[in-house]
Parts: sequence; structure tokens; C-alpha cells
Amino acid sequence: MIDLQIIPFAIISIIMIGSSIMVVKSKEVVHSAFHCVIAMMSAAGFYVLLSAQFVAVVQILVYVGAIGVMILFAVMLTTRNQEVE
Amino acid sequence: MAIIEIYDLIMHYLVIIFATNDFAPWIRGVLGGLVIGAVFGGALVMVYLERKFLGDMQSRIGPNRVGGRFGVLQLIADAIKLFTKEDIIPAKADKWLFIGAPIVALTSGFLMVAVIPFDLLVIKGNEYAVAVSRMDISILYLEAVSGLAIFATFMAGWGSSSKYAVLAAFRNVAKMIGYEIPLGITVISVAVMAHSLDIVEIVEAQSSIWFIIAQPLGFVVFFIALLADVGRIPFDQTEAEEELVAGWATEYSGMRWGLAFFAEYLHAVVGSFIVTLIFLGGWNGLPIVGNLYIPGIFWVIAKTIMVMMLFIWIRAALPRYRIDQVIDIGWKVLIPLALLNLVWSTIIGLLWA
Amino acid sequence: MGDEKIDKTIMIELSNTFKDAVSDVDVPSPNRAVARIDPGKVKEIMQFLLDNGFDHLSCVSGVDYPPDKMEVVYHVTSYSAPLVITLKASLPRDDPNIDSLCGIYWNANWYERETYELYGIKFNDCPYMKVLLLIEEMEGEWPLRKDYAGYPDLT
Amino acid sequence: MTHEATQITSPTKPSEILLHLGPQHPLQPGPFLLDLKIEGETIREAELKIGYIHKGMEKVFEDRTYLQILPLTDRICYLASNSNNDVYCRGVEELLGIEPTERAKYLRVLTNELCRLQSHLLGIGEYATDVGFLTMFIYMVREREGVVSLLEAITGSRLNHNYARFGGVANDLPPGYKEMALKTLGELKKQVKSHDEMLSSDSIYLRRTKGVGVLTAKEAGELGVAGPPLRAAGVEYDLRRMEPYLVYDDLDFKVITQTDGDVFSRVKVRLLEILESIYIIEQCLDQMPSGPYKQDVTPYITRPKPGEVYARIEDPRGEMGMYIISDGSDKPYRFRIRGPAFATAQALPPLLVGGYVADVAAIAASMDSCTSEVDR
Amino acid sequence: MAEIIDNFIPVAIFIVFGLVIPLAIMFIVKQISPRSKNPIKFTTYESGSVPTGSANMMFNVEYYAYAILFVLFDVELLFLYPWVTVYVNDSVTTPGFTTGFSILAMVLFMIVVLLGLVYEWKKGVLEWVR
Repeated sequence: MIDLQIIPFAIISIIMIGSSIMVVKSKEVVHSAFHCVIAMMSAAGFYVLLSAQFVAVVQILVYVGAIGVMILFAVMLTTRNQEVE
Repeated sequence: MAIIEIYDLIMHYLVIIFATNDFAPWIRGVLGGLVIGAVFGGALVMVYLERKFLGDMQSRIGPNRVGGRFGVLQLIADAIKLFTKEDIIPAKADKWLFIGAPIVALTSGFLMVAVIPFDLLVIKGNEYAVAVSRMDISILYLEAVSGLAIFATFMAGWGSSSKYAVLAAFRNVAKMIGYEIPLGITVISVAVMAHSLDIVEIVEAQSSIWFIIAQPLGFVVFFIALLADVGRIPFDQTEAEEELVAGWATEYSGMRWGLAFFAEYLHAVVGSFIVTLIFLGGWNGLPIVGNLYIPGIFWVIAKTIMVMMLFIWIRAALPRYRIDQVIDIGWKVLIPLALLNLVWSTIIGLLWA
Repeated sequence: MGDEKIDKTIMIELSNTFKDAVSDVDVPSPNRAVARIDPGKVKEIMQFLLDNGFDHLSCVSGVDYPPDKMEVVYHVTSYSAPLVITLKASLPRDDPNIDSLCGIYWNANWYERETYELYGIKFNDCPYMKVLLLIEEMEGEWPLRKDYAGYPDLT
Repeated sequence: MTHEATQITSPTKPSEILLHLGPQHPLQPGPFLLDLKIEGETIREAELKIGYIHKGMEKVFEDRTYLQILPLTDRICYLASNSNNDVYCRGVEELLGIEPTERAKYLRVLTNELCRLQSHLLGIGEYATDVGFLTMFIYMVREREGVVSLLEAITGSRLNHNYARFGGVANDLPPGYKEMALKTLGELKKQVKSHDEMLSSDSIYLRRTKGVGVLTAKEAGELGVAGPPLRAAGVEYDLRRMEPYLVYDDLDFKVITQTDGDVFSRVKVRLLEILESIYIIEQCLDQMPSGPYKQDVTPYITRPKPGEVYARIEDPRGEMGMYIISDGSDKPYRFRIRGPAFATAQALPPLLVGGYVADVAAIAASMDSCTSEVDR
Repeated sequence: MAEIIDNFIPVAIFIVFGLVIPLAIMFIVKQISPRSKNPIKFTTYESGSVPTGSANMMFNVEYYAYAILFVLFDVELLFLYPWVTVYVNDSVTTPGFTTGFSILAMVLFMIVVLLGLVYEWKKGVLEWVR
């Protein structure tokens, strides 16, 4: 089973690392926020792989559902440079 | 009698295929596509019912051309139309968010479908739930996954880069966060009485008394919060056409709009399923049928259609709230009521246990 | 409502108060009264009417009398009496301008803007003198003047 | 309420944006542009820009004979075409110095009130959609069909009636009209009462309308509005009572007023006026004298004496006035249309300021402005 | 252990479905639908007017209170979820003790949460900012 689990682990890891990098790299604040959400969701995937399904669901409920929304709120509340028309 | 024996036999083999071998989860996952298709079909049925019954309630005719007098094929015609329409992404739109929004909305709907049980089979003393996946915490999982739909609307609104859409996206986020909480509290109230977070066990706990009778207040709160969650009248401020044109879907056209639209109906259908399962007794039949054996799946679907009709009826009967009133109701009315219901259900649950 | 005092006597009061500014007072029917006013005194006269219960400016219209005259016609009435007072102010056609009533009757604004764009009558101190109904490029054509050439005469 | 809000300034704060509602927006019965400066959901400034369907009617009328103008008056506002015919004919009659026959007066009152019925019914329906109540819209349109059929039976047309004539009307009532009308109107009365009950008891509807877009009597006077928005504020201003024309003097009716001046009151005034109009029509049908419905010699070619007239009438939307100057020729020298919707539209932006974006549609529809007439 | 992962295998497959189905549909649409190059078609809709300014506006910072409240309540809900499955648990030697204790604990917890809600209500945090 361990051999097989390495595959999803690798996939989720790649997603998580990639999106984490994008959180920092991305120019748009909104994109950063969504990449952050993706990273937190992949963390939920790790919990599933560890058979901690309650923690996984809680991760989605709290981090994605609540903290993610709070980040979105923060994005909506910040000033952005007005585009030059 | 023979029919029931054949039915049992079929179920026996299905259980062998789907539940008792090493590759069962994979088979269920792949064949779960069929379930998605079925629920998608349910969404189509809901669209059709909505158009037809709304027409009846508003003394109109509704669809009546394609597919005979009742226009049953109207939706097929609509689908063909959507497929052949041009796909337009506005130049100013944020392309990734714009494309991603229907995907997130649909994925969230699909994930909810995964844990919905349709029946409970007892074969050779073992219980098998007719569901793609059975978890111990399925109701919590549903809560969590349905929350993802917030992102879909936000992505659509923000990505469109249209003022109406942005306003709608903001309204949607503000509304959803107010209604997730009463939704969660009522779900907990149900779980308190069933002592479990598993939907299958919640339904089984209703074999003697449906939770709508045990906690009518909870049902009302849950239903209202669900209406807000799936964004139907009187809580469809995000698509309030008179001020925001089409809300977050303003810039969507053709099939891309169709996907977003279907995702919304998918959520409504799944919501109806959840109401059926946690309040209306799921596959527990009404005693009126006597000894006649009716498969549980029939009950689930029949009750779900009743709930969908209730949605349609409410849409025909009520005007729309204003956004500040919606948020007021969520925080100041529904949350206290939901907490009250939690106390009530805890007491009842204790007496019951 | 039902203010009994508001009747034709206002015309006598009006001509008494503004002896040199109001002329040609005529009362053709119980509900109508007509007078000609001096364009320079329009603000004072309107203020007087407003103070005497004529609280509703019904309409402001322009009339063109080529070759040398233009008129601004005010219809003033009251929310409590059926009397409509028609006041006419004659203006020279080459430079028509008159004081704006926006400070006295709020709703004079759009009527004055409309009269301006159609006749070219300037209303001094009007806060937002700009075309209302026409497209902005048409400003300066004054289409309702009798000598406007842009309108095809089809009959 | 600021009375200076005629011009919108460009946004200064980063939280403010300029939102265009129009010229093609679902809230509108016709094209106009409503510019809003909003902060979040709150409207800070509003400006209404009109003229998208400007037809230049006043210019056109100066170039048509008096009879040619008559059908064109229908097009000022398609919902009040009968009232427009009527006010125009009254103006020309006054210029000509003739009076319509007694029966024609009753027929004109009858059609005017039917016209008011259908306009109010559609107005309430449009309003109901604007608070998301589509069902009520369809119901109202359903009831309106009956009224429009009644008009069609008299005038032969469903929308642009062109019914009044100088000194009379175009044709008499069809046989059996009274029974047909009483049946339809009896049904309508029942339906309107039930709709009124529905609208007055629906808690969501009450929350959307009570205290929204308040126009007090003083403000309404200052903004120069007339008609239902003014009566909803408690001012008993109705030209049918104030300056009785045609046979309104002989008819018994109440001037409907409400006290609050909010959106709810405006719609309520219209609902109650529908009932009152039905009552007037019933009286008309009862009291209508026999006799000719038009003058023996209808003055088709009209050359009124030089002079001027300001005729006005209580339109479904307020005071409809026409100022006609005759120079003795067969065409009017100057034709001025003072529409009620123009005055109401002007008063709209100050009402919106400080409110919510979500209430724009409700307030605009409750004022029941008609773009066709605003632009003329 | 493996059973729990088994339950999530269909979920993972469904995620793949969710990603693939819309893209497949949009691919089909791309094949059969017409294309146009008119730039006006790709402008943002603003009821026929030319859009002015950026659409991505800023909202009042007061709304952030809702977001924070939401997080608080969401976390509070999480304490309830495990509690519901175990609160009736009389396996201890003194029957009723554990149940009573868990109920009391939750009552105290809820009182604190309710006090918070009432406090925010009174403070006017729940008022929609004009």
C-alpha cells in the first residue's frame, strides 16, 4: 500500500509546492489568494493520505471555507492601482 | 413476489461488484460518473419543472413547442443552442478566474454528489449504502465541500471585471458567510439526535420519527439557509436582474453560462437531496403503502422532487429581499433560532437516548 | 389644502407690486391668467408668486418670433388652486438671455436646459447649462427656432 | 435629500466607482442613462441622462395640420395615448370655441379611465418585477388584457387609440358594451382587491417598500412632481377634482391619498385608484345620456383664430399639459408638451441619493416614469 | 486505515471529473460554435455605456467584521461536530456522569459564544454599513 500511496502523495506535493510558489510570485493579489486556497486544499489531501479524514474535512471547512473567504474579503478591501484607461 | 426476488438478486451481484472487492472504490468512482449524470439529469428535470410549473403558477403556458404539447424536449433544444453558441471571453476579463469559475462550481457540486446515499440495502445481514462513497463524517464533508461554491461565484464576478459582476460577487460572499453558520448549526442539531455524522445513520435514526416532526424549527431554519446558499428567490440578490443585470453571470455567454447555470441547479438538486435525507426521512417510506415493498430509492427521489417543487413554489410566490436585509436575517434571526433549535434537539436527543 | 385665497386677485397684487415690470394682464377664464413681464425682474416676480402660494412651476417654454423677438413662457400654478398663471418675457433674438429660476423652483432646471438647447436662450446662473435631450454635437443648432434649416419640410 | 444633485462628479475616494445603469438595462421601460456614483452598495450621487429616443415631436407638430397631429399625440406615451388625445382635443376645442357633445364627454371620461386602469396595472406590474416579484407582473398583465380588450371594443385599437375628435369622439359604444364592461370590471375589481391584499400582507414586500424612497409632501412640492407620487405623500392634488374637466364634476369619486410618501404608498395609491376608476366607469355607463357622440359638422379642416391655450388633464402619471399657440393658419405656431413623466423623471435622482443600489429599480418603477414621454 | 482512503478514492476521481467535464464540453463548443473577430464583442457589458474606471472596486473596511465573525463561528461549530457523536456516552462506571459533564461543558461554551454574539450585536457590528 505504501508503494501506491507515494503516487498521490507526489501529485499533491507538486500541486502544493507549485501553488505555494505562485502565492508569492503572482502579480495579482486575487490570484495569490486563490493559489493560497489551492495550497490549503492540498494540505487536506495530505490529511486524507494520513487517514485523518476528520482533520482533512476540518481543513477544508476552516482553512478553505473560512480563512480563504477572509482573505478574499481582505482582497476586496484593499486599494489597488487604478488602471490607466 | 418474483419481482422482489429478482431485485434482490440483482442487488446481491451489484453489492459483490461494488462493495466487496479490492477494486470496489475505483469501480464506484468511475461508475460514479453515472450518478453524476443522473443528478445532472435531475437538474435538467428541475429546470423543466421550474419552467413548466412556474408557467402554471403565473397563468402562462411555459414550454409547449419542442417535444409535443408539454415541451419535454425544450431543454434538449436549449442544450443544442448553447453548444452552438459562440464562446466569448471579454477582453478585460481575468481569463483564469473566468474560465475557472464554472469548473469550481461544478466540481463542488460533483463532490457533494459523491457522498449522497440513495438507499440502504441489507444483504445477508450486512448493510450496504447505495452511495458512491460512504464516510463516517459525510454530513461534515458536505458542509465543507458546499462552502467551495463561494469561490466559484467570487471567481466569476471578479474575473468578469464588470461592475455588476463585482457587486454581485461581493454580495454573494457577504450573504454566504451569514448563512453557512445557521446551516451548520441545524445540521449539528440533526446529528445530535442521530448521535452520528454519517448521513446513512442519520436517515436510519429517522425510521421511527422524521426529524422534520422532531424539530420543525430546525427544518425551517435549514430550508431558509439552504435557499440562501443555493441563491434562489427570495435570496437571489446575486442575480437580481433589475439592478445587476445578471449578477456574476453577466459576462458569461453560451455554454460557459450554461455550465454555471447547471452548476447552480446541481447545487439546488443536491440541496433537495440533503433536505430529504436529513429531515424528511430519506428512504424511510410512508406507512400509507402498507406491506407493499417499494425500494428506498423511490422514496428518496419522490421526496426530493417534492422539495424541488417547494423551491419552485417559493420562487413563484415571493419577491426578493434586499441585500442588507438578507444579511440581517442571517445573523440576527437565523443564527439565534438555530441555536435555540440546537438546545431543543439536545434535550429531545437526551430524552430519546 | 384648499387655500381659498389663491385666486385671480393675485394678478392685481402682482401688477400693483411690480408696477413697471408687469403689463398686459389678462384673465381669459376663471382658471387662467396671462401677463407679460420684464425679463430683468423675473426672479423677483417668481419669488413673489412662490411666497403667495404659487408653489408649482408647471412648465417653461420658449417661443420664437422671427426676425427680432423671442419669448420665454412660464406656466406657474399652485398645488392648492386651479389657477394657471402664464407669464411671458420677451427677449431680443440676437442675444437671448434671462435669469435662471433654479434657485426658486428646483424643477426649473430641466425645463431651462431644454429651452436652452432648443432655442439657444441662455439662463444666467443655471448650475448645469448643457444639452439635455439632444446629442452634444447639436448644441448651437437651436433646432426649434423657426429658421432652423436642418429639418426637412415634408408637407 | 440634496436638491443640487443634478450633476455627478468624478469619484474621489478609491472606494467609489461610477456605475452606469443604462441605456440598455433590464430595469428600464425605455432607454435612459442613470449614472450612479456608489460606494459599496450605497449611492452617493446620481444623475439621469435622457434623450435617447428624442423624437422632436414639438418641431414635428409645428409642421403638421391640427388633424394630422391628432394620431401623433398617441405616440407621446403609448400607455396614456387616450389621455394625450383628450388633452390635445380639449386644447384645440378651446381654440376653436366649441364644446364636445354631452355623450362624447362621457365617452371620453370612460376611455380616459380605462386608459388609467391599464396604465396603472402595467405600472404596478413593472414595479413588482423590480422587487423580484415576477408572478405579480404576469398577474397584472393578465388583468390588463381585459381592460385593453374593453378599450379595443370602443376604439378598435389596443395601444394607440386615437379616439377623441374635435368636438366629439370617433365612434359610439358597440352594442352590449355595458354588460361586457361591467362583467370584466367586476372581475377586475375582485382581482385587484386580492392583489392589494397580497401586496399589503407580504412581509418581504413590506420590508422592500416601507420607508424606501420617501418623498414627503414638502419635498414633492419642491421637486415639482404631480400625480400618484404627490398623492402618495398626502397632497390632495388631482386635476379631476381641482379643475374639473369634461363631466368629472357630475361624477362621484374620491381623490386617493396616502400619508407616507414611500414606495409602498405610491403603489398603494395606484391600486386604490384602479378601484376608484372602476367606480367612475360604472357611473359613466349608468349616467351616459343618449344623443350624438360627435358634432353634426366635425371641423376637420381647422383654422383656429390666433390665440393660445394651455390645456391640462390628469394623466395616469400626473399633470399632462399642452400649450398651443395658434397664428390663424392650419398648423400650430408653437406646440409645447408638458409631460408628467418629464417632471417625475427629473425628481428621480435626488430620491436615489443615500439609498441602496438594490432600491434603484424599485424607486424608479414606483415613480412610473415613461421614457417615451420624457424624451418626446 | 486503508478503508478511509478507499472512501476518498471516488472523491479524487470526482475531482478529476469536475476538471475534465467542463473542459471537454468547452472543447466541443470550440469545435462547433462560430468564431468572430469583432473587438466590440469582447468589450465589457455596462448597459450600453462605455465602462469608465476600473470595475474592481474597494469596499468599506467595516465589512471585515462579518468575515472575522464568520471565522469565529465556523471554528465554534467545529467543536460541536465531534461533540455530537460522543455526548451520550455512559460507558463510565457512574451512569449519566459523562453525559452530564459533556452537556455542561458545551452549555458553558455556548454561553460564551452567545455572549460574544450579543456583544457584537449591541456594538452594532452587525449593522450594514451605509
